[in-house]
Amino acid sequence: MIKIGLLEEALNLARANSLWPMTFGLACCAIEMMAAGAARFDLDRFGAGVFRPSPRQCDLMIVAGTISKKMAPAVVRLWEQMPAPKWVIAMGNCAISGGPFYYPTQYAIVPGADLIIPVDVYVPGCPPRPEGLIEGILMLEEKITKRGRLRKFRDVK
Amino acid sequence: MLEPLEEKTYILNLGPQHPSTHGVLRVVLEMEGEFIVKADPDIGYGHRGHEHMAENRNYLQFLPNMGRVDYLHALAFNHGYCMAVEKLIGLEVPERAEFIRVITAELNRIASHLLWVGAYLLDLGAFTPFLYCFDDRENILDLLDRITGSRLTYCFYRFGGVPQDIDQEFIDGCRAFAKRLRRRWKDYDNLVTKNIIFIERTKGIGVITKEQCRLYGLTGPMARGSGIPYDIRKSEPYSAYPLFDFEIPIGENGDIMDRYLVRMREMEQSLRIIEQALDKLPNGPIMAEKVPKRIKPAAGEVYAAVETARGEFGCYIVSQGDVKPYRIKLRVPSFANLSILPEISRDTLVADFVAILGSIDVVVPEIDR
Amino acid sequence: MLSENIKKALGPLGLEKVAPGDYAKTGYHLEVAAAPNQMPAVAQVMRDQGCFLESLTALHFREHFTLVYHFAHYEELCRTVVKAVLPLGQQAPTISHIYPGANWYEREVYDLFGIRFTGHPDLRRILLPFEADFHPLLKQFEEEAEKSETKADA
Amino acid sequence: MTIFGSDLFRMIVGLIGVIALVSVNALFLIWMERKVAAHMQLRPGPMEVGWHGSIQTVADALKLLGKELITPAEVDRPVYLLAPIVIFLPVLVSFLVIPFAPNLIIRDMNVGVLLILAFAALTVLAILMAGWASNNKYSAFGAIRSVAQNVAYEIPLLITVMSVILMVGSFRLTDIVAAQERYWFILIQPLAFILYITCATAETNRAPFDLPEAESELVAGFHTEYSGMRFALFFLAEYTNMFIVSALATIFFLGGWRGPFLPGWAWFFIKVYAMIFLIMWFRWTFPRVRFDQLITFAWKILIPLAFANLLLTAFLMKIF
Repeated sequence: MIKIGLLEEALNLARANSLWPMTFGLACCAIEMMAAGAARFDLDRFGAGVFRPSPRQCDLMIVAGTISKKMAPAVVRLWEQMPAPKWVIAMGNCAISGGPFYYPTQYAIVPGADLIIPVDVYVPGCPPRPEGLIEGILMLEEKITKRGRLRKFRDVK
Repeated sequence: MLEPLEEKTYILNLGPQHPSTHGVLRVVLEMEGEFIVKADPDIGYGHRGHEHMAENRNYLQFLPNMGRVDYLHALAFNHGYCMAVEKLIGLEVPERAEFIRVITAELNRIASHLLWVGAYLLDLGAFTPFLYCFDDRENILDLLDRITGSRLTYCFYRFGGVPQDIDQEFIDGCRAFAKRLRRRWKDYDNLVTKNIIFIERTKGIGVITKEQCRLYGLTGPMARGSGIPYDIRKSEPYSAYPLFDFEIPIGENGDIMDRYLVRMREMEQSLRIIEQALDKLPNGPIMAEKVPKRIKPAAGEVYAAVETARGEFGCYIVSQGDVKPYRIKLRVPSFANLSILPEISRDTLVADFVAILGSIDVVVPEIDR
Repeated sequence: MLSENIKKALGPLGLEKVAPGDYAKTGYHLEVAAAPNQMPAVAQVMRDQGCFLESLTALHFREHFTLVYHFAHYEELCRTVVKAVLPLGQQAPTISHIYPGANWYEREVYDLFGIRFTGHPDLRRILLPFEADFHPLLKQFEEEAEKSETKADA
Repeated sequence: MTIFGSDLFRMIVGLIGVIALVSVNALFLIWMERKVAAHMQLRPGPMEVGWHGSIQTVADALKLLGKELITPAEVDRPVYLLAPIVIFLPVLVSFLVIPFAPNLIIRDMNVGVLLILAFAALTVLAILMAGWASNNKYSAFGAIRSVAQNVAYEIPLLITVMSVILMVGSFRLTDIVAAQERYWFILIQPLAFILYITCATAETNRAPFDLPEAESELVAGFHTEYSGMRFALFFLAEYTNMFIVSALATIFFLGGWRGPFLPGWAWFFIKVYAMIFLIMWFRWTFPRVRFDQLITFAWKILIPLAFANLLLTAFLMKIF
């Protein structure tokens, strides 16, 4: 039993350090997602820079932008095409709650990615800065491994 | 297994999630072998109902939306909307504010073009220029971040001026950036413009004639690449643009290469405008004196156009004398620019199709609004 | 002058109104009012004059729609607005055979307002999902929604 | 003869060694690729997992091991499952005849060159199987392109190699290295070297010739539908293929294990990795060519040039 636990832990450690996101941008936040992968912020440092175009080879779906009602079935389908274990980051206010576009007579958008797929980490902002996305990914690592790199920053008083 | 093909053609579905559709565009391709018989773009995957929103908010509340219609050249959209509302309520903008608008909008234009160059090379399979462009772009974002407070979806202009003045550090930063970008041209030339594969992929592909431009209402680099010197900054001068000396680069053949070159040269012209504006920057207020607290224009309508990185953005506002606009129509450039896609992608290969689609420089949420 | 030429060319069509606009205030050089079924002829004139279709949209009023066509020119600064009043429930003739670019604009107007264009080659929804059963920019739609909104608030 | 000296023992030890080498090499190459790419692109690349991200690929491999294996509905099951294995076999076989050092060779065959080239052609079969069986149009595209591309590029590759073999007079790889005692063949066959590198890049489906998996056109090409370890096998095969073509380039043109001071195997690996670096450099610099340009380039430029080179070599051999 202990050995299986160890194996699980090693696997989780590997998973947390190799989160391959999908090339999947919906709107404004996608640009910041690209910026996070580009030279200055470089998601690749954390092993999360391998953007795979095919959902079959991804671990992480970054819902970057507003999900319109027309797009929602495609988002669900893409999520279903990803192999388990898989995670979702809702990036930006639109993916969290509809953001600035949600109001009572809004007809076109899905107010929140969590209405259609399970979301692990929410990164607020309109759009979040790349640093925010990186923190979101580190949070996700923390969630996967139950220990994290972020703690040392958070404990600083 | 694939079913045996009884018909000669078959359907290939490109998108809505596909690496080269820049977001959420979907194109249904009818193919014969690797050749495209018919391309049918299916837009609307980024439809957020901006125009419907406009009817439910007052003029000021709708302002932040403009940064989200076209997030790559957000400041031009800010500019167009502010201009339209200012015309509607008859507001004069102080000169210094106009200068600041021009400087920031041109910086934003360079950022947009840089992103296009990077993303376009990514479409063609070259990854490295993408990161080079982003590296340069970050410098602009730093500058704009300083005065606007955000990196991407700016909401910086107000009716009657700008809320924040620029300081010496920003001016120095702009000059340093201009110097840096000019040095980088050589890198781009060597890496991209003179690259034989790039030339082979872009010369003579996706040719648009002048007549086609007119029939489809193309604007911006798409029209200029075909040799039409149509640039709102010159042909319908607005803001402080008449005060500056700059050229409109145009192409000859209307192919992808020309559109690329037009955009590259436009960046140089934008640098020129920025430098002139910094030299001539007048002193004075940055906000009009009498800006009404509650904007309630008389019944009427107005159409104001600005030149964005993708072409003409026209803001058409109809007012019925209410605090809310009766109707706002956003004439977005990419909508018309994309509508020519079925025409020019007929009988091309998939690879060319990707190249043509990329050269249009679409921003899908802008098309869908 | 282009606007003079357009005026002259539009003369024989017997339009309701052809008048110079107040550019400083509205951004128009020429304001034209026409009946919807005169639109193909007007568009043909504009095309012959070398103008391009800048935008096409509609306004929804209580009794009628107004189709608004903006034309501009690449070389000369001359924006022409053509307005066509369309009673509710009627169809307008398409101009997409004259300006292919109008194809998508008309689809958009159909999508958002439910105005049908006769002779349009491919009148489908463009922005909303194909299965949508409403036209979002109709003002009635909004009133109903406001009612439901007040209900939701209460 | 003791059991330790027997051929069978040598084969078994060799195979184990090869499998170990293949996996370690692929892990290293993927890390190297990411680092090379990153440094060319003004960024650090993997940094946080191990020293400078050195165990990043181990984490990736472990993760891929733990991933769900999706078999989509309506695939051609047997072919779909077989393809990742088929792509891996020829790669292993090729290692048998590569001389890493004077005595470090598993099986010194007199048809070594032919064996490698023959088995390298099997790769395309696996890609075809994968693309066809996936029941996905993008995959089928990738597969069809791959076949056309490999047929087109195999020919100039073989002809180029022939001109070297003509000079040596043997298909044995060790003989070819031995023949370069005084000078490397790159000096007298520069055209052949350039042709070989071009064809080899195309053979291994690397950018600018990576059309079977052209990301911006075909999503992920022939392996669009493969997940987890099956996808990892394709990846592994790609990088091992790169190693093999680079090793062949080293043997044919760069004098194999020959070099001063260092032991033979060290020189061999240095040269191979230098070649691999060159191929990586291509990938991160060039845009992708179009498919018809690729084929035109092979049939109209590369093949005539390769033939001319071969004829010239034969002519000069006849004279001197």
